[in-house]
Amino acid sequence: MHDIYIEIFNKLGIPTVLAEITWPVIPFIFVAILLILVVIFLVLMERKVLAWLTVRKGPNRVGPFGFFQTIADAIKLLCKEDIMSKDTNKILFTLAPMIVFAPIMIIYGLMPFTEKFVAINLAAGLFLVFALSSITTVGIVLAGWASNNKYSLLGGMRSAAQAISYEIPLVIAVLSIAVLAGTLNLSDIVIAQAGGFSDGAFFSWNVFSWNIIPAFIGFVVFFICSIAEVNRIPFDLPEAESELVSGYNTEYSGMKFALFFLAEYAAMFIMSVLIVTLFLGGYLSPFSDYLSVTLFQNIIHNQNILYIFMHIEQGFWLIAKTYFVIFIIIWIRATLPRLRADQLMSFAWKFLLPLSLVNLTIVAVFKYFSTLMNG
Amino acid sequence: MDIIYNLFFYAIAFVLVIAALSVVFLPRIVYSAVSMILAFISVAGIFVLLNADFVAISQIMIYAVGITIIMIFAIMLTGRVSEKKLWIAFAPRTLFAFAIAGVFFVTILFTVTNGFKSLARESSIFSTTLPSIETIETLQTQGTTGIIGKALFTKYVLPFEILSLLLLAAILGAVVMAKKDRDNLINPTTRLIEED
Amino acid sequence: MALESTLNKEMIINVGPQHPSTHGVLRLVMTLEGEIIKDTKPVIGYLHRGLEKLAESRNYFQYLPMVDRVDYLSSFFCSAAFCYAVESIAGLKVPKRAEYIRLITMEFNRITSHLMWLTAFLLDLGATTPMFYAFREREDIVKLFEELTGQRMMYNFYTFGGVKKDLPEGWMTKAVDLCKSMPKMFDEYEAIITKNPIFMERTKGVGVLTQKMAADYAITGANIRGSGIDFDLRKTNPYSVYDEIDFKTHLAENGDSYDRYMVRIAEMRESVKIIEQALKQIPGGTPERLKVKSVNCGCKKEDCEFCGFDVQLVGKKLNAAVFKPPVGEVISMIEAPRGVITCYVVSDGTNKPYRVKWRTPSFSSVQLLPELIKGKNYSDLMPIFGSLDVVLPEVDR
Amino acid sequence: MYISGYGILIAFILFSFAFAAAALIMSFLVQPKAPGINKEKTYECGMKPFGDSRIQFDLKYYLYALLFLIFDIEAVFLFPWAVSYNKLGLFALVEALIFIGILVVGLVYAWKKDALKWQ
Repeated sequence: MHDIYIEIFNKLGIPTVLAEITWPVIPFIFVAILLILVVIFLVLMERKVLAWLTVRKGPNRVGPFGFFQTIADAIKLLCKEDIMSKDTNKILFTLAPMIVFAPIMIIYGLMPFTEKFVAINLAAGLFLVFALSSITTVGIVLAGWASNNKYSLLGGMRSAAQAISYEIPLVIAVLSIAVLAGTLNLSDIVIAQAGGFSDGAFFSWNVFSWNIIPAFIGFVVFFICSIAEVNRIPFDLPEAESELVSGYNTEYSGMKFALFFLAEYAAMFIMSVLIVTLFLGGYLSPFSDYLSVTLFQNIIHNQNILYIFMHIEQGFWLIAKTYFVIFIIIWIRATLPRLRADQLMSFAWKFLLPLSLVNLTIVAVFKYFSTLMNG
Repeated sequence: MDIIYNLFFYAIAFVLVIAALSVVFLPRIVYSAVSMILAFISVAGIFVLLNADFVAISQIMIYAVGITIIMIFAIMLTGRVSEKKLWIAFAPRTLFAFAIAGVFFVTILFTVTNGFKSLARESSIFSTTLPSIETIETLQTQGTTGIIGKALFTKYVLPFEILSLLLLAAILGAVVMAKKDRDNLINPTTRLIEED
Repeated sequence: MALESTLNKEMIINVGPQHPSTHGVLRLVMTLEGEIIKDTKPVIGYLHRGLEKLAESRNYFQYLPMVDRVDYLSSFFCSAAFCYAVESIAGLKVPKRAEYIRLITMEFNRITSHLMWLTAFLLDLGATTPMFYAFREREDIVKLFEELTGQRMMYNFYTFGGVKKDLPEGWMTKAVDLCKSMPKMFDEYEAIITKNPIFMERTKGVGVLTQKMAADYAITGANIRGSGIDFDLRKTNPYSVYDEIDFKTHLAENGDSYDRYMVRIAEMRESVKIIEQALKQIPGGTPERLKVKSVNCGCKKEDCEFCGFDVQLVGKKLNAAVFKPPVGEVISMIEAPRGVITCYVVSDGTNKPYRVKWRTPSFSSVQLLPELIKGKNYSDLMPIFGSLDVVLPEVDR
Repeated sequence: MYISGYGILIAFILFSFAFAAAALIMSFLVQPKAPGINKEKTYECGMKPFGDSRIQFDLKYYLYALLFLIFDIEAVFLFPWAVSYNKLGLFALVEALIFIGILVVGLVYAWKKDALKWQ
């Protein structure tokens, strides 16, 4: 893509520097479209799945199967009056949703959706993901503070305390992945999970080299923490509607609320992608080879077309795995009540943190011996 | 590439200076906290320009988030101060403070520039000659994280371990402080609420 | 600044009247320190309709529909309390069949009320799914009510001396079927709730109601049985035909929110058993059978099995305009889902009551709330308040 | 500057903020504006809010923030270790375990002192 873009500029006689500077627009547009599509589908999916789990029909009026429900909601939120109460701090009140939303969008750029579809391929990408995701905490605290509403403030403070507490086990669980892969580049982490553990027909399936196997405890810790990071039940205390009305976004309406909403669902998706990337082999197929490649290589001999097929399949596997993870998250939401603030905190510090340290030790020892055996 | 590099540097530096000045001069302490985030992120940008990607991200992780949250919590802990406007009063002591700050700044500037010069003489990091192609390749593909890791566990093992003791001391301090506050809490008398 | 910061540690917050978890329009003025509740002051009266005063300007029959509005979740009980009071003032006898119909409807209503409580309680704790499950079953019962009374909420079905209509045809079969399927549904709720570790964490040991406290605040109903006090008017002071039914009262030991939950679940199961028994024992049997038999019999004797007094619906036909109970005062007490509903009626011999006074169980529970949640975490408000099963119209009347 | 990808990252930072701002501006242009005194009241369950909402918070939040920072620093120092772990071998493992162990001592101390208890 990059090369074609530069070539077009060169043909038009525009300096390469200009082409290089304007290039990021293209991946950004891709990422933005992806984000919006993903959220539209995710909101609908959540409502449908929740409805099925609770013996209801869910949205079924707007479009076939209520497919345009989210779009209708988005238009409604866009056209809604933005009410700002008199005592709010107007600057921070407007800034806060942006601080919450923007980092999530950047994380979309960092994720390897397929082998080549990585907008920003950084050597320390994994590390940056956590740095960015923790910035949203600041936005939420600011939203709570700027609203000058007691519920918002309590929600914001709770949210900050929760996010920072769950950040620690999350990061330490990720350390075990860094140990296993030996890199922080997300694409390389995915590639490191290919190959299986021996050359046999069955054992060479990629499933056997996914990080979930050595770092299973880490996976559990990471999964729980990522639910907490995106404020889902049972960790949705910051916006517990029966306690804090709506938490930090009580005072928000219209597009500002929509940004929070968008950020929440976008974060839920990207956290699931992260779980898949780190523990479930990312875009890799669970088998030893890509199905489409094995299927079509005898029929189609054009390598480029096969390559495109492979990319589509990679995207398919990633999306499939991600939605599986999301389905579990929704399932959990339908099953569990929410925790109390103090239980939440002690769960993070007294259970998850020690567990993640244990996981790190296990993985380090495992890695040591596996390198020893492989020479 | 040099043009782009310089462009980036000056843009980031501009943002950094503005943000840093706003931290000091903005009337509300919460605004200062927000501009502090911007300042820290700009510093991270400068680090990136210096090929220190790991340090840059650490900067965001520890300073732009960790320290900022601590600052915001501290603001919350001080209650009403967060709403007060903090203007610099032009009293004689302000001028005095400015004078001291100025002297300090000049000293630092002098030291740093001199230090840079001597460093540049001694080491190859600041030399004008380009690094080897191998180094460039490692940097491009793996960043600096691995290099830092190797350095930490070979050359700087002792400081690394001492650091953990330092962090331990910080934990102990935090716990003792929190316990003290909790034990000294006077039970506030419940107030009667007037109906509105 | 030091002084300022110490003064500023507490936050006074209005929880309600427009709050998702205050079950209507209760307003709690709370003093929080951080998230610790230092003080709570319930402010009630947002739903006050003057039901007691209204009685004084209306005759007994005109007041009867309003009684249902005392507690919209257990209308039959309020209605029954008032009817029993008036019946005992006026010395009206109620036929057995009417009493059985009252008992069946009341027990069904106890289940709907408990189901409604369950949904609200779990919703407060953040679990949405039980709500839909419980409403599914509640809907079945409410449909039965609709078929019987024409109403889904304010039934206006009881009258002085009996009930207004006989059971419709086929109603009893449906009721029997429902009773058969219901325990399975309760198992379903219990599967999702009872052993749920988060639910147990949230409710066990939270909001412990000691026996002394319960006695001091005159708490009744499932709340007091959760603390281990065996007090159930249906047993201790049987009204209606409860003495002909074999049932148990369920007790728990600790008096925490979890125990109150367990007691209510057990009560629902027990209610199903009561209904099953009552459906078997009802004099005259099914309405279809009774109709045929009474036409065939036609003896009009007092003690006839098919056309005697026991299978009538109303003991004595009353004229609304001239119904004047003799001078006197009476208290009737009913074991409603939320506790003992007491109706105190004073008659001065006219066709309007001189005074009607309601003493409702939720009122006591609301008074108890500040003491139960003092010093607790703000999040504990939900399991404690939810488990007390407060319904606001009943508090405010 | 040799490390690739950061230019595009900076662009992404700017664009994503611009995206959020564009959404807000777009909504600002199409939304109806009908302000009112009651609309502008702070929500407090339908009552007039009393007192100041920006109260002084308990120190426990601060303690959690401090603990977060300390463990965050720990994690940041462990990242280079994790990346270069397979090149460093047993020595690094032992070193890291000592490093973690010392911090676990701190955690256990905080635990035993009940500092991790959210009141």
